[in-house]
Amino acid sequence: MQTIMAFLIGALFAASIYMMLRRSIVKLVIGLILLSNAANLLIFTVSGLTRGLPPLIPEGAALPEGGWADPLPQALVLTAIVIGFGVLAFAVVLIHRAYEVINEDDLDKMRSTDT
Amino acid sequence: MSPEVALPVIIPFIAGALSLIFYKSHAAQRWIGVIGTGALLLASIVLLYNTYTQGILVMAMGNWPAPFGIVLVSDLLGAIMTVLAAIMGFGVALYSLPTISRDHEAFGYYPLTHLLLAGVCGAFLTGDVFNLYVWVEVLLVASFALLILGGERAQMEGAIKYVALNLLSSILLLVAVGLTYGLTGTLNMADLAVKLPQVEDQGMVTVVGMLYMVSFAIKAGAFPLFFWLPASYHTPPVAVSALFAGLLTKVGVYALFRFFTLLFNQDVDYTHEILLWMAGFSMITGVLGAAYHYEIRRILSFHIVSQIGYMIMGLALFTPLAIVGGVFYIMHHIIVKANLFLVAGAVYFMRGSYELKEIGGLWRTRPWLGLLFLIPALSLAGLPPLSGFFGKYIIIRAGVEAESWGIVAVALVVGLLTLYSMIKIWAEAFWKAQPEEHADRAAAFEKRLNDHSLMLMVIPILSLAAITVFIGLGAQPIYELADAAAEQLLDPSHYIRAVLGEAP
Amino acid sequence: MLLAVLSGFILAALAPWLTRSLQDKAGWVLALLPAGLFVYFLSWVPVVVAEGAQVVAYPWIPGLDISLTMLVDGLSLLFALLISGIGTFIIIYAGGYLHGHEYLPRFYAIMFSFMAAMLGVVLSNNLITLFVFWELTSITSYLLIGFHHEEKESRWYALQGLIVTVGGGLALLAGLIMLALAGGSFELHEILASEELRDYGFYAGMVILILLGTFTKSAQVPFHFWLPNAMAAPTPVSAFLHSATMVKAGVYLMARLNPGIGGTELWLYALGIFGALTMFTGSFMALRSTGLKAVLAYTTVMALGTLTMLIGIGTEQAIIAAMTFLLAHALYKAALFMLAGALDHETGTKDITRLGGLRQLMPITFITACVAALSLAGLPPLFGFIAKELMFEATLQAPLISTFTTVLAVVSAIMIVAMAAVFSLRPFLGPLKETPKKPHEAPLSMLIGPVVLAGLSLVFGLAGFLPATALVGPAVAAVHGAPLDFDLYLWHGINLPLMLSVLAVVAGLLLFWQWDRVLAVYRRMTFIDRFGPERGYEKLMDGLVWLAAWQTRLLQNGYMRNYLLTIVLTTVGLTGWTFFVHTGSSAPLGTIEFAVHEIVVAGLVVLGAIVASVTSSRLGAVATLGMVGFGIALLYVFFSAPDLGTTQIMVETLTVILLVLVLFRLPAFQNLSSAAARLRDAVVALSLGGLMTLLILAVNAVEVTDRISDQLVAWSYPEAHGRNIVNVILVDFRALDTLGEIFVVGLAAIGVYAMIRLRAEDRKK
Amino acid sequence: MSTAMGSLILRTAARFLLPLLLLFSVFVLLRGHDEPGGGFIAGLVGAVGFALYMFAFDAARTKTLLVIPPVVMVGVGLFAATASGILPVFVNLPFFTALWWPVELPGFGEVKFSTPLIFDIGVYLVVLGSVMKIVLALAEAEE
Repeated sequence: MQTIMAFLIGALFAASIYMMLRRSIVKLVIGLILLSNAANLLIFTVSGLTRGLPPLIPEGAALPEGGWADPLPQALVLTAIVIGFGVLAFAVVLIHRAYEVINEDDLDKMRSTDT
Repeated sequence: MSPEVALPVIIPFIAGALSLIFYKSHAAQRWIGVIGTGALLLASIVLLYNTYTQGILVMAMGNWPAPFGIVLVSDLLGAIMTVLAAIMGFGVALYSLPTISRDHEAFGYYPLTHLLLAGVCGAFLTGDVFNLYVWVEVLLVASFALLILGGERAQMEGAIKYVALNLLSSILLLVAVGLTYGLTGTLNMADLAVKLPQVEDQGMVTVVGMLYMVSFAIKAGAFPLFFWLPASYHTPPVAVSALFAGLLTKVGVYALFRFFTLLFNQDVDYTHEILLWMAGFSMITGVLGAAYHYEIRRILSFHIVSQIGYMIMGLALFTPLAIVGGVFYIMHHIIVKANLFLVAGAVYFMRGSYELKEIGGLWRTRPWLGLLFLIPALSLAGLPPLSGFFGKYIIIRAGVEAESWGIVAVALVVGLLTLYSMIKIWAEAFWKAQPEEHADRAAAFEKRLNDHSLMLMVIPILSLAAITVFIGLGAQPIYELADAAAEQLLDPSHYIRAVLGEAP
Repeated sequence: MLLAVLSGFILAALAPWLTRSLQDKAGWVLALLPAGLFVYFLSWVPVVVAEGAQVVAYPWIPGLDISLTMLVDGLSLLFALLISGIGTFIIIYAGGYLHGHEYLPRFYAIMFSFMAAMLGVVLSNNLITLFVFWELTSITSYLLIGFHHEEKESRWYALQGLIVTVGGGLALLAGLIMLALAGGSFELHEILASEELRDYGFYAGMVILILLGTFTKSAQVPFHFWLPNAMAAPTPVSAFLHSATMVKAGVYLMARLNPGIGGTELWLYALGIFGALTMFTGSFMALRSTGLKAVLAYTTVMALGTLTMLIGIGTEQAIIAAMTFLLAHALYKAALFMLAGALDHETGTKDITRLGGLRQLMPITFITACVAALSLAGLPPLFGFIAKELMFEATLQAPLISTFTTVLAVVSAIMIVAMAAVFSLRPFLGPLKETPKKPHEAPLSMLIGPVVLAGLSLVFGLAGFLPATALVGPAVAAVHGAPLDFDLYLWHGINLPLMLSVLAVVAGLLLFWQWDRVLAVYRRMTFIDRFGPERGYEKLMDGLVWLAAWQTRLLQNGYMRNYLLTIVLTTVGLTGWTFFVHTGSSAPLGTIEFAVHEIVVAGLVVLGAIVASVTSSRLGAVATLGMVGFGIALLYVFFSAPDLGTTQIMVETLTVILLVLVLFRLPAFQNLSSAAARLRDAVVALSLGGLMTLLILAVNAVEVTDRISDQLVAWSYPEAHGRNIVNVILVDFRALDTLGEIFVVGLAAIGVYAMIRLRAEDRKK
Repeated sequence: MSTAMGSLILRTAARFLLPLLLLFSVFVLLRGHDEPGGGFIAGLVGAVGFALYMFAFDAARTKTLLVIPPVVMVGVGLFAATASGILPVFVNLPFFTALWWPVELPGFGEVKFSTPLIFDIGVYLVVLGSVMKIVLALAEAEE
């Protein structure tokens, strides 16, 4: 499954970059959300996939029974998901606000700060 | 146990949380702003002193020993960077009192700056790659929010590019961290320094190193990845610009220094050659951008790119002297660059514009400000006996010793062009007479300025100028510090031993 | 000694205040410092004459081999005496010339800094310290040249001088560092003692870099143009810069380094040829100038060329000539400049053709001008005559290039004789001409300097043994590397140099007689202005501005997609190339195994991603995005991460709610890009996606045996008292991450709040 | 939501659901150390409850119900989380060292009171406060 996941993640990255390259700011943000998901999935995948062994210790035991899925990447991904949520909530409201101020959702029309 | 290692992170966190709790009281926020950053400054100086006298300090968070928990590590480079961040924080906090409008205060200016500082200090002190990602995000989100304070059109446009490109960089960092864990099963930097060379597939180690390089180079604003910087740095309130200019890109530079001395030193001929090209092009493109523009803050923004080139050049040459030069240059640059933005702000509050074509006459009316501009400006251009000269001298000497003539030539020519654009500001804003058609606005701004707020603006400018002069004239202690820092960087065994104990 | 150098800086800090409180007397009182310094340096003369060079060491930055060590020998003393001596008169003179000017206080501050920097240049024993002072003279002279800074020309010419001298200075820095590496030390007295400098592997490069620095500073062809333009400065500045300081710094350095790196063919050709050309250019241009100061500026160029040429020739005779010429030039040039300023100040014009008949109104000025101009022309019994005779003698004996140098020297001398006559006679003889101001004699403060200096030209001419033993002799010893025995006399007997002198004087006077006609010829020679090196400088600056504009618009073009494309391609390029080269692009595919429910969810995720990226419906985009998110949550749950799954679902829900709240106020998607652009984007996007897939496969192939998480699992219950290991990691093992994470969330909330509330505020307004 | 009927149903549901969801969120928070859950998930559950209430009624009413302004909640949460990390320093242990105080509560059995718990409560408050802040700000902007 890891091999398949590798291609899945590649597809997610490609889709997100493609969306970010569009001129609409909305697509830009959707692309960012996808990108963040893709990266999370990548961390999760590269440290190995394990089926049906959540890292929980049953009552009375000192270790999970019968092995465990690596809990550390899970914790990292959880942190990354939450961070991603905060950042993307900001980004979503930013494009909303930017649209109100500029009255334009075409990124090509937002060049005044550069040139 | 060395609790002082964590204080530069904890203090701004507490200050930030407190200013949120008292978000209704502007007075309280201002006091917390000054006291919090002041305490941070004290704590970081203590940290630097202890690091200098006692060697690398390590603090295992939660008492979980490395490499299992997160450690905060203060080596000299980290401690130096922390002190610089604290100096900037304190100076900008003072400068903010008269220049940040009530509106901005109401929308979280002070908590945001505290948390920005926390993120920056955390990034400098952490000894864990994922934790570094977290700190980078903290400072990034704080900078997002600071960037849009005011909500003007230009800020929105700048912010979109800033947010999108920086997020891309963070994602690349996250991917690199994930791959690192997949390759080695560890996240602790010292542990990585031990385990990365043991990875069977050394090619993959270099590949992951390149991902880190790209990600940090985006953050550092190096060529060809700097676009977000000139697009946005000139848009927020000037105190914010100053803080950004001084600190944010330096996190990227710091990370490059950390990663490409401690972790990715296996294939120096390859990785550092790439860094060298990056450095050269950053210098040139940045300085040309500055030569093109006629708006003070845009000029200064492009100069950041160019100056980043010098720092990376120090790293890329990878000789002991070059690393010393890089560290020295970082120290000098943070102070000088932020100060130039502060001066630009003062100019704005006297003339009502950042456009060079609309302002003038300051040398006639305010010669002391002229002097306070010349000090950082000439220092940036690398003229002696100011701090910038010694930074540049060390780097160029390292380049000559390494017989890297190409980069030496670039560094020298770029120095001249830097001078050219600094002098452009000088000749237009200070020497030229105030253009008639904008005289009314200038007069209106002059009238609004009172002595009290002027003084609060000048104190940080003056202090930073004094530091610039001191780094120049008293370069010996600064050099010794940079030398000791470089020695630690070039011999990672110190770092590894300090974090992992005697037998790694 | 250190205090002597630095006292100028200290006084500079006090000068504005002193000037204001001393009022009219400021010039006289402030001049006490350079006068005192002059006496102090004079007291060193017997020491140096008796005991040779002295090194006075002060530490500064030992770690970088930078010290404040001073080298006191004949050469540095000669310069220090000129700087402080002439400086004394300049300070007094400025008090009169700029009397009551609102910028006089800051003028004095900059002037003293400049003087101190100049002393630093000539006295430093350490290369880097020398360079520090060198650059300080550039920047302070910039501020002095741009004194009338509200005029555009002033600013432009000040910048020109700065760019040229600092540009050369940077080359010099590299050259000096190489010199130090070649000599194994940064201290001049050690470097010059080294025998290996000329065998250094990069000797030619080093010499060229150093000469770039000295040629720009000392206005050698083709960098000479900045110097006449620097006449935008007020006269006291010009007088000081041209006679004893700034432009002489380059000459000083060449003289200083001559015993170490001189004497090679490269040195001879570079200095000899460029020096001679500069000498000729200076006198040629002087002859066509009608401004009092312009004439003097070009004769300065001539003098600098002469000095450079002599140092290049490098024979004993040439070095004696160089040092003598240096002294003579400083004396008459300072006097002439101050007189020109006096004329300008009292009549209101600098144009020689508009002046005439002033001999009775300004008699002291007239007589002093004649004496100084005689020295300039090189006529007996003035000191300038001795210098010129020696110069001819040196050019005649020059190795390899003697014909070239001699011819140019004689031609130059002819033109200089003519100009000396023009300068000293034209304004004073003939009928009185109408001038903007009513002329009268200048005040004492403006005359004392010229009178004393012109007097010295006469005294030294008559009593050559005075300068020979005290000033020129020790300097020659320093430049030559060993003492030489010689004397300075007016009368050398009838020899070739004398004949050449006579020729020059006669021809020069003829030229003077026909000057108006010469000027008319010159006026037609406009090509000089059109093709001179100054045009080159302007073209270079224009080119720079053009290049800057071009590259900045190209790179920072404001198009987000270009930025993204560049970054993505850089990432793919650097990482992909490294992958290709360093791993032989081996990424084993691994075994393909899956469960049906997994592959179904994975398929839906991919489908969702593809639909989201091509759909033109907003709702469709959000819905498919939700599908991707929930699918990923399921994948987390399938692979043993219940906490992750729950969190992902929660977050996805909130994200979708946010998007729905926000999106529907935005316009519908439009298809803005062309098909070609979409294809390009798709290729770029796929390249990154492909790279990520490769990286994952490659990492998956790596077996990691020991992970830090194993220890965390083992500690989780016994040590950290928690059975949900993920949560234990979050709140205990890696609590710092979580702390950062909640700060991010809090920060995002503040940011969102600020954005929305500011909008609300806007609406209220 | 557009019809009065829909609104009525939603209001009734929200009135019942809010306390349930809040209780559930506290439950998820407290059990998080041992079972799936924890401060973050709990905070989100609580936020969803309040968000529902806000859709049913209005922002102003939800604000009064929250009692503490969300920004302050965020501040307190951040402060609590940070403080829980600082506490151990006073007993000479590194930052974030877990301290445990088992307390015997009548009826509940032993409850493990600890700094990680305080930390998790901080997380809970921050998440709840932040999400509420965002949602309320957006809603207020609508009105």
